[in-house]
Parts: sequence; C-alpha cells; structure tokens
Amino acid sequence: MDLNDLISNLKSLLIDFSDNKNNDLNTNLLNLFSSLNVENVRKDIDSFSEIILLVASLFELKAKSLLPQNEDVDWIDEIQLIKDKDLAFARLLQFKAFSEVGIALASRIRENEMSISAFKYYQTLNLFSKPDIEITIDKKIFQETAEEVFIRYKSIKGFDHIEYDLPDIDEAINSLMSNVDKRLNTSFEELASEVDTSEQAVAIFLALLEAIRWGFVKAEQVNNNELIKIEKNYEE
Amino acid sequence: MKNKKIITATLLVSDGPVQNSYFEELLEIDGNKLFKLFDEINNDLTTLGFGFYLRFDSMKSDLVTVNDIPKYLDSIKPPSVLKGLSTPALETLAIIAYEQPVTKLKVSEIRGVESESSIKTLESRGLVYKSGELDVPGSPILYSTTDDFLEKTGFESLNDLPTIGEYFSSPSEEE
Amino acid sequence: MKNKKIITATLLVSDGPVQNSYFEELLEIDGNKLFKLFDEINNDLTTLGFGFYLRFDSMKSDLVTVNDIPKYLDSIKPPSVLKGLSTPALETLAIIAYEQPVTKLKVSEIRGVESESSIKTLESRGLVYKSGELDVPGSPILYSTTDDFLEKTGFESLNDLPTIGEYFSSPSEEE
Repeated sequence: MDLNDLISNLKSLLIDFSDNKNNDLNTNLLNLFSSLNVENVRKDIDSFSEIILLVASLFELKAKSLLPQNEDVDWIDEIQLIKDKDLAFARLLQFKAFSEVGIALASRIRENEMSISAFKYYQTLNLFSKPDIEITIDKKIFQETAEEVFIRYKSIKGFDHIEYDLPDIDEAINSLMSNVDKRLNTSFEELASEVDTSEQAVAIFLALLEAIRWGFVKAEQVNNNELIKIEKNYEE
Repeated sequence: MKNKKIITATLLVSDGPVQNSYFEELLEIDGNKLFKLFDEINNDLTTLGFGFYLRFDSMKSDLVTVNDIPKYLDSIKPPSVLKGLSTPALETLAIIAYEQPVTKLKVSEIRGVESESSIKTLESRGLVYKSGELDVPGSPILYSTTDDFLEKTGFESLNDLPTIGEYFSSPSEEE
Repeated sequence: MKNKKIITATLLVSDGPVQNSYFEELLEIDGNKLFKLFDEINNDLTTLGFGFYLRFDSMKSDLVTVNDIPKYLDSIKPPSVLKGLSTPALETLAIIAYEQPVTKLKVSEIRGVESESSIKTLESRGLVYKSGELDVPGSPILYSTTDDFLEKTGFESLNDLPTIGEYFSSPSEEE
C-alpha cells in the first residue's frame, strides 16, 4: 500500500471511530498494522512515527469497544473522554505540522538568500537619503530595548536565548553541502571516514538528516550491508 | 530613458525593496507602465548576461543577484539570518506565522514547552516583533512576523502562506 | 559570459570598491582581460541608459550611480513615510549609544549575532557614524551616535541616557 494512502486511511478510520462510537470496527486493524513491514514505509521515519501513533489510537478505541458495555455507563463522561482524545490528537498533529512548516520556511529563506540585495549605503549619503523613509525612534521602546539587550548580555540566564549549546543547523548543512558539492556521488561512510572524532561523525549524520528533510540531498541505502549513498537533490 | 535611470539608481542604493507606489508617484506613471519598465530592464540584464536582475511583484521591486553563482559570492555575502537558529526556534517561527497575532503563552501551549527564549531569538533576528497587546488582564504581548520575514521567505503577503490541513485554526479564529 | 556575471553580481553586493586583484585571482585572468570586461560592462550600462556605471582604476572597481541622477530628483519632493526601527537595528543603536565609541565586533558580541547590516542601516539613516579607528592590529572602525540620534530621541546629550541598572558599564569603561 502506498504510504500516503495508508496514513489517510488510518486518519479517516480514527475520525470515523471518534465520531461514532457504535461503529462496528469491522476493519481488520491487524492487516493495516502488518503493512508497516512494507519496505518503503519503514524508510520514512517521520511517517512511520505518525503511523504508529494513529494505529495505537485505533487499537485503543477498538479495545474499548470490545469491552462489555455497561448499561449504566455515564455517556457524558465517555463523550468527554473521546473529545479530549480528539483534542489531544489534533494538538499533536498541529504541533508536528508546525515543526515541519518551520523547516519548510527555513528552506525557503535559505533559497531566497541565494539572491543578495544591493545596498550601496555609502553612496546614499552623497546622492540622496533614501527618499521614502523617515526614521522615528520611540524613546520608551529605545530604553526598553537598551535595557533588554544589556541585561541579556550581562546576565548568564539572559544568554539562554542565544542557544549557543544547540548545534547550528545552517552551518552543519553548509559544510555537508560543500562536501557533497565537491564530489557528485558520495556516501555517509566516506564523509564519516574523514573526521577525527565520533562526535564529528554524529554531527555529520545529524546534518545529513536535516539536509534530507530540507530537501537539499537525497540519500539511499538499498539494504543494511550497503553504503548510504548521498547525492544532491536537483529537483525543485 | 530617464525613468529607467532613476529606477535603477534608486534600487542600487536602497536598503531592501522599494514600493511600486513610490516609483509610480515619483515618475508619474501607472502600474502597467512601471511593470513594462521592470520587464524591459530585466530583458536587458538577461540578454547581456549580467549577474543580477530586478526582482519584483505587485507590491515592490529590488535589484538582487542571480542565484546560480552563490559560491562565487561566499566571501562577500552577509551572514544568513538562519545562522544560529535551532529547530525549536524555527518551530516557533512557524507558529507565530500561522497564528499571529499570538501571545507567548499560546505559542508555549502549542509547542508544549516554554518558548520565551525562542521568541527573543527570532525578535533579535528581526523575523518577529511585538505587534500589540491582548486586551485581557495582564495585557500579554502579541507577536507577529515582520516585513523582513515575508521578504526572506519570498511570500508577497501572509495570505500566501500555504494552508496546512484541517487541524489548523485559521488566523482569524485566534484567541 | 560567466565572468561578467560574477563581476557584476560581486560589485552589486560589495560593501565598497573591490580590488582588481580579487577578480584576477577568482577568475584566473590577467589585468588586461579584466579591464576589457570592465569596459564591456560599462558599454552595456551606458547603452541601456541605466542610472549607474562601473567606475574603475588600476587598483579597484565599484558600481556607482551616474552623476546627473541627483539633478532629476531636485525638483521632486519625495513622499516620506515615517518608519520605526526594527528590533535588530534598535538593539544595535542602543549598544552603540551606551558603549560608544565601539567596534562592530563588540556590538556583535553583545547582541550575540552578526550586526554588520544593522550598523549599515543606522549609518545610512544618519543615526551613527564612523568616529575613528581602534589602535589595535587591523585598526577596526569605531562607531558613535550622531547629533541626529539625540534629536530623534529627544535626549539633550549623551549624559541624559537613562541609567540601565547594575548591568550597564559606563562609557568610560569601554574596551
């Protein structure tokens, strides 16, 4: 089964079950679950985790429907439970989507930064000041900003926002891309063999994962014994 | 001829894009005439094999380098706005872009983690700004994306952001 | 064709003139060849009636606006739009105001992010200026705020800048 079809099947099943709890769960979940063994599904880690999540939710709902139905069940509680679950699930999907969108936005920014805008500022002084803009400075905002920027600098906690300890994705991807650029075809093993420490190898691996997500390179491993082949992604 | 001269000189020295309305008023021409001039300038630049072109849309224009020679410009190009941004910061950027104007609390709620530091990072990069206050007790600050964000992502307006599925509340439903 | 592309793109984004030796090495051509390319580019720009040309001498080259451009604008009162400064620019301005005279490096260090383009923006708006050079190897440029800055903020003198709590090092402690 095609990966996207599988995910959309699972989603619509989950929505059906949540909408109508008397729905007879005829669908054989085990069949769906077994399709997880399909090779192309396993390759895509993101989709894989989404599938696990969807399937787990389905199993849980199905298990619940198999329990002996007590006449006295408080149906309001029951509906509330399903609503909460829906909400939690929607939140999770929403969050996941935002995280992917963030990467997509960054990818667009990176693409756009390939074009650099002209700004001959030193000529504007002799020529004419940029005609359409007159700068105003709000005294209060100026003071607040001054306070904030110095507090940030002088206090250790204030430095948190700079996130120095997190790896700089852009830098890591840049160095990976320049390596991939140098040779048309390479492999993860080849790139990793050129570093001195295991930390650097891990860094290359993480950069590779990000570069794949951002759509800059394609990586392929035919089976476990083969090298992980890397090449530049020329598709739009 | 004179118009072409003024447009190209202005774009060379301008800090970022210039609004079309500025040229329309300055040169006393309408939008169609302006686009014709833009096209003309671009044709010339392409034909002669120049390394820059006039990028424009319905709102604004700018002179920018062509993007097939970036590696020759490595040593002179300004650092990327993405430099030092982590995945959490990008996530926060996406949430502010879609949910704006939005409070820090709401962003943190969606992400499930405290998001103050990410928002500050984005603010100091000029990608988001404090756009107002929510009219509830405590007057929490509302954040929105800047014009620079649109420029950097190449979207003409926020309406151009792609829709992302049924699970999203549209920006107008915010709070 | 490709050399022309690289030269024009580089000059479009360069901060000031580019040394001829830079192009000679990058493109692996000699001085004569380079001058021929410069001439060619200039011919193109003049023929097209562009508002800028390639000015060069035996050492360096740059794209600069043609001399008669200001004349065209003399009679015109450009519409002016009031605009606030972006957060990056405002942060940079605050640091220069309190730490002046200060180098670009120090500003970047305090902000935690490369600040060159913000300084350029402030300089082009007449809010800061190059006030000297630091007496260390490399002679980095020192920046200070202008009188225009005082006027726009309404401070009578730099001594009027509000004290920023305990975190603030006084200007005399600089470097």
